[in-house]
Amino acid sequence: MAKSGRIAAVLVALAAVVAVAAGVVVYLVAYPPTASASPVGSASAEVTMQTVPAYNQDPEPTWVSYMIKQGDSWVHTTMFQVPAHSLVHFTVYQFDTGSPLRNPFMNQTANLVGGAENVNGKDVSLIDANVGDGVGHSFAIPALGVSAIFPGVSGDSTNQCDVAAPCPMTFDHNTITFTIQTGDPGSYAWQCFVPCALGYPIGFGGPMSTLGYMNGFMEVVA
Amino acid sequence: MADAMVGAQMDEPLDDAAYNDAIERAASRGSYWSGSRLFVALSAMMFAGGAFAFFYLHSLDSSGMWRTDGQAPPDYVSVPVLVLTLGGAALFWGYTRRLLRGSAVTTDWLVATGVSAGAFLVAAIIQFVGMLNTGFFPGSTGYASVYVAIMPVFAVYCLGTAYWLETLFARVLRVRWVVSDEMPARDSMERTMFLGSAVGAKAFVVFVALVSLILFLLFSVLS
Amino acid sequence: MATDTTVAAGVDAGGIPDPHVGRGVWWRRPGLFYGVIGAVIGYAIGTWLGTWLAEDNQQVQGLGHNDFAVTLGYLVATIGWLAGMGALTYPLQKMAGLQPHVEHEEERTLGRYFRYTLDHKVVGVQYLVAMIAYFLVGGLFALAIRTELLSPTAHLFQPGTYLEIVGTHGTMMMMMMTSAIIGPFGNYFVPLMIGARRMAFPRLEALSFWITPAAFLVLLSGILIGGFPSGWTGYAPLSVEATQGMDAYLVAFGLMSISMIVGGFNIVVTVINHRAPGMTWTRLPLFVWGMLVTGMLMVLAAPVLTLSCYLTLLDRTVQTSLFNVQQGGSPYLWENLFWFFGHPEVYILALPGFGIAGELLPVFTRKPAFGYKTTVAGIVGVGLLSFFVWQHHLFDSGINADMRPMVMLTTEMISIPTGFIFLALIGNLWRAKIRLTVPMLFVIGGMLNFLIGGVSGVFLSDVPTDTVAHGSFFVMSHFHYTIMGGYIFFFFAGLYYWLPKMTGRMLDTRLGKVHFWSLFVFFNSTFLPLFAIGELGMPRRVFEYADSLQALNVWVSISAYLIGVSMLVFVYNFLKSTVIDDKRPLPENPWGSRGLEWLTSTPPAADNFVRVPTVVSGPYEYGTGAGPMAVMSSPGYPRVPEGVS
Amino acid sequence: MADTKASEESKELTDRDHLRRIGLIWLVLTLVCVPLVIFVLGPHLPPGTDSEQARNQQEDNTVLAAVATPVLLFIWVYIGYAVKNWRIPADTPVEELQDGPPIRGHRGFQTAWIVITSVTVFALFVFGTQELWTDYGSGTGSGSSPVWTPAGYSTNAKDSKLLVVQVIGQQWRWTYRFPQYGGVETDTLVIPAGKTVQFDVTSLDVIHSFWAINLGVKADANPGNNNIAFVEDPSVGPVDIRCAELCGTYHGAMAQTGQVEKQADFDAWIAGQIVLHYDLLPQLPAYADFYIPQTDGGYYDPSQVTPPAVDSGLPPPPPAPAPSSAAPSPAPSSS
Repeated sequence: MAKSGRIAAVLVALAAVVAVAAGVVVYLVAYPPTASASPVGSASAEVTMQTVPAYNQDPEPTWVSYMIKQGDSWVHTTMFQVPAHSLVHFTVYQFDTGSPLRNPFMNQTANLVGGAENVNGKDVSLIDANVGDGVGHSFAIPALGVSAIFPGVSGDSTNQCDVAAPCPMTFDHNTITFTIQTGDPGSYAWQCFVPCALGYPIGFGGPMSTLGYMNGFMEVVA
Repeated sequence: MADAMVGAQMDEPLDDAAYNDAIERAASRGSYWSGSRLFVALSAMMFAGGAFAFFYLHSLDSSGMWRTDGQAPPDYVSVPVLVLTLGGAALFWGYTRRLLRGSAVTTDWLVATGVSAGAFLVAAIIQFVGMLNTGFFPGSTGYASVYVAIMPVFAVYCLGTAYWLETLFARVLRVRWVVSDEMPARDSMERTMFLGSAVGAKAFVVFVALVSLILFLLFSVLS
Repeated sequence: MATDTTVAAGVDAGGIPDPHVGRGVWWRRPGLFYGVIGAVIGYAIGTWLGTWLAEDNQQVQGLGHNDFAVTLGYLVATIGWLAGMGALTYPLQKMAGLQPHVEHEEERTLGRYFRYTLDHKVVGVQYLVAMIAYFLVGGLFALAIRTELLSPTAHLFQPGTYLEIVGTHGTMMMMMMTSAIIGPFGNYFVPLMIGARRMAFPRLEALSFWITPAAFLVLLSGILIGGFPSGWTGYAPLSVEATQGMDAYLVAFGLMSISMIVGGFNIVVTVINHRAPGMTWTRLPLFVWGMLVTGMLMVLAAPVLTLSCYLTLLDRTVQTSLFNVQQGGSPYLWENLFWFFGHPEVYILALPGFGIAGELLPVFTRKPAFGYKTTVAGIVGVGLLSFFVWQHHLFDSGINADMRPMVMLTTEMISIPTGFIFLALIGNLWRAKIRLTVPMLFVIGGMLNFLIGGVSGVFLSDVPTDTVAHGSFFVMSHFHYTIMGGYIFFFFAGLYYWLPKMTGRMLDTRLGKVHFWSLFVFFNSTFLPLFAIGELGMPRRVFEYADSLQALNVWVSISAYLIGVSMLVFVYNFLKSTVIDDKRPLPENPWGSRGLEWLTSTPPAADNFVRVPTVVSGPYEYGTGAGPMAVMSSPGYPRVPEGVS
Repeated sequence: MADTKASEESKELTDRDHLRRIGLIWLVLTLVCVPLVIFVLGPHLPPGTDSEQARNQQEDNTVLAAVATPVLLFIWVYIGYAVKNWRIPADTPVEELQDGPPIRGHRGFQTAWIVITSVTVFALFVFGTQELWTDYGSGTGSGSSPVWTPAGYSTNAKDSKLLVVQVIGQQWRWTYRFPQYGGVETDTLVIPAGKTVQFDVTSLDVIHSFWAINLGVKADANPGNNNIAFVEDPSVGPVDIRCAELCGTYHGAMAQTGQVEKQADFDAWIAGQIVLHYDLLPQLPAYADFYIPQTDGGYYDPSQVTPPAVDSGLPPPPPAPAPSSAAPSPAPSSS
């Protein structure tokens, strides 16, 4: 091959390598996909979420998941923005059945405004997850010490959500509301502490470890 | 492993090709010998890892779940596997020893090798099928886990032994003279490679038989 | 190897021509094309088989993932790949009682580099190109890590993605790079240096290479199915609860361990049996000693890794409970098995470098090797001791606390044989004629870096100081000093030194010096601050760190980018010399080395030597008045010498 | 850089001259650097002086650095000297190359080298073991039955005269349990200053590692294993806590700031925690060295959960909730 041909071949090969590398970087930055629901207000904000017992859609149809309401539609994300130094009101529709926790210490609420959450109209600050329907999921921000827990729907119910997410309100669910106070701007990881990853050896892993399912980020913006 | 295989100590100068060939035959013969020993050593390291898992989990007895009472693989799997591997190894070892000493008739050796290969094959099949009928869930205890983990590896080794013996068997069926000590076969690369392989297999079957015995002791005798 | 010399005409040897060599239309013999087809078909079969076996399994349905399908897909795809490359032809022929001839034919086409070839020199070149590619890919992941570390919170990658990148970088470097020296230089030069015309088992060397692209692609594909969160150490039970990407790690690491076993096995057997007449153990070049001990470590340590990966796959598929403490297992089982492999592995990544240093120093100091036997004792001693120190990775783990003083002792004892090797370095320099060529620069730079790596290792071997350093960036910096600063520097030394032999072309000296100095400076400016960062409380594998550490981290990241630039200089130099520039005539022996490998033609012919040479003196007899190391032609040595049997 | 004059000069020098020069440079540098390391760098070395263990680790770090310095200096000085004095042009044509003196080794030098490295290594081993021994594991996790224990240690956490804190790692947060205070569990770590504290580190899922950086404590948290680490005489101030073993996605987020308080403040704090979590206490499992959840699904079996006894004597607790059973005997309150 002539010298020019060899140079051209090398350049083409390099271009291909650069393209593949760039593609991988873009993929890694973009994955997992996280649309951002952004209910930002000035002094307070509303975040509406639901937990679904199975996402029933690709890529992970069997995984439990959170969803966030953006406008009138439910978005499959766990990223949301809230204003700094303000009250954030959460409304959670809990469709999943419950179970005990690995560490019963997380049976209680913590650092909520007013000290308790409201479950179906009743103030609750402690649930015994070892009895009854247990706890379905929880919402905790370890960095802020925040914890809210969502009792499970009855496992005997015949009206459990089994459709593709989001779950319509016609299925059995618990409605939980609570309020937290945000502080300085920053990115705060939140997660669920109930071992709800079905099929995984210790109930953790899978959706529990994957952004967009059972954990996410609360972006506190100025 | 007669020294005569190398055309050494000939008085007339060798041309390059013959010289190279003589040296490579010596090297090949040595390679089979040390290669088979090295293979035994590395396999031993792997099985030693398994034995470590056995004794380590046994000693930890995590959550008291090392082994439930009476948990053991069925005897109709473990005993035949033991008998077949020990018998097959003894057969091959004995006849190959005679062959290498020049005192075996080729046909005797062929039959013995064929039977031995068959024995290892059957042992592997029994062990594989036996994995479907252990009578316990793989994750039920530490003991069950180690058993489920190690025995397929051992079965693969049985299969590998059967394969090795079969290649020797097929080689002799196809080219009878590789086992004879007559010229011109004596100095041929073909014969060197065949004998090297046979010598290696002779060591290897002993190793597999030993592993078989140890595994039997660990899983079926020790309690 | 000529096979028709002794079997008399008319005797059927049951042989057939080897299908891998000789000319033929590309689509009529195995090769890359059929390898890819085999891999695709194999993946389909494996996935189907796994699905069929396990789709009704409750666990699988709960997970939403079928680890059986993924694992079997990878494994059968690898088998298909190797079958398509032609690896299975020989075993099947053996089953039929055939004995393929090895007939080397001068085939100087480009195509042979894409085939399952039996020429160790072709395998060496294949390894060289592949290892550089794997290294650069792993390096890109490192740059991604440093980019994320520019700020103390998540800004580019999500936490899970960051762990995927960290794990892929670590695994790529620690597992693919195990063969970075033994693969290219070991395969290429060990036979040349011991006067052999081939390797003991030519098919094994090809097998050991052609497994590596499979392992590489399997590992990379892990990213597409979610990556693995466990770093290169893959600790259970995190690895058991991880998603499918973990299967990619386990299969790839398992494959690579098989490649290591096969490659090391071949080298060890070759060195033991294929030495030319007169190549006694005390004349064996130090590089060959390094390769021999490295090969031995690979052969004895890697099977334990194969087993560990297999055990974890079992926990993830057939639900054994080897690592599940609630069911009679223990996570310590993985830690012990993994580090039983993992610590010899560290020396698999160090000894080849010492071998190169020992080999090159006499050439560039024009002196006999200082303390030859001491160096050999050092290499062998490090190799032996490396099997007795693995529990120093478990000082804080809460296991066998009573054992710690003993492990502390064995670990610190490693500095004694390592000291032997350093002794040789400084002894060689005494009153020498030091030529600071590019390979020599890399040798000295590598030694200086390794020194820091070794001294920081003492801090990790001592339990009280290890308390601070364990699991922090200190450890990370320590092993980068030994592996990147030592091993990779020595790799480059070997590359600059031997590439003229492999290709007949020199790398550009000026660019080589730019490469060395930039790499040396930026390497140190990257990893020295990381010692401090670790001691100041930043654990490995995290991107959340104290704000006060940001300045240092930014400094490190910028230095890391500059390492990348330095590597670009090298890539340019490499491509320019090997691919772009026209062939230039080159002195047969540009460094004036006495080594046996320089006594044959450049590049060496298919069978290395027309006639197996007879070695008459050692490789490092500079200034002693000894003649050439070996007699290359027939006169005077007409017969098989005494002692060959 | 063929400085002909220099090379001529060096030819005249004997081996002894070269050795003397190298030795002199090395000695001067060592005499300058080692005191710098010991007295200037040493006091700033991690992990600081916030506890007895931390102080000893800092001392250990200093000793190792002081031993390493002459070694590093020697190799650097030697290589620098050799390259400067015995260098020939790198591009010397192969035909013109001259060989160096054929030195194959030097018995005395080699013996001295081996003896020095061996003695250093064994000295370091003895020193390290002594530190490990006298500091009760030197802040490291020493397993469930440590060999070297401070006075007052008991294998039964509740009988221990030391303050026992059970550290529980979980994906991805730490919690702390105080068996001597009725098994109350807290989500922050506070310990009293000047006391000896025993950390019982365990995990509920994967392997974590409890790293209290400035206290000099690091102990892996393994599921089903109790890893004990001691810390003596912590001084008042914050405690940086991180997870040092990769444990999954939010591994890096397992960072926390604890506190060492004066005894009185600690007493008030723990009393407050008992009040705060009083309703929860009956739901916690009985105190054990480690949590082993039930096997099916990985959760506790509610029927086996025994409520811990609340050791009062501290502020009046709210009325005890109904479920109670044979609780373990009240533990002595740590004073």
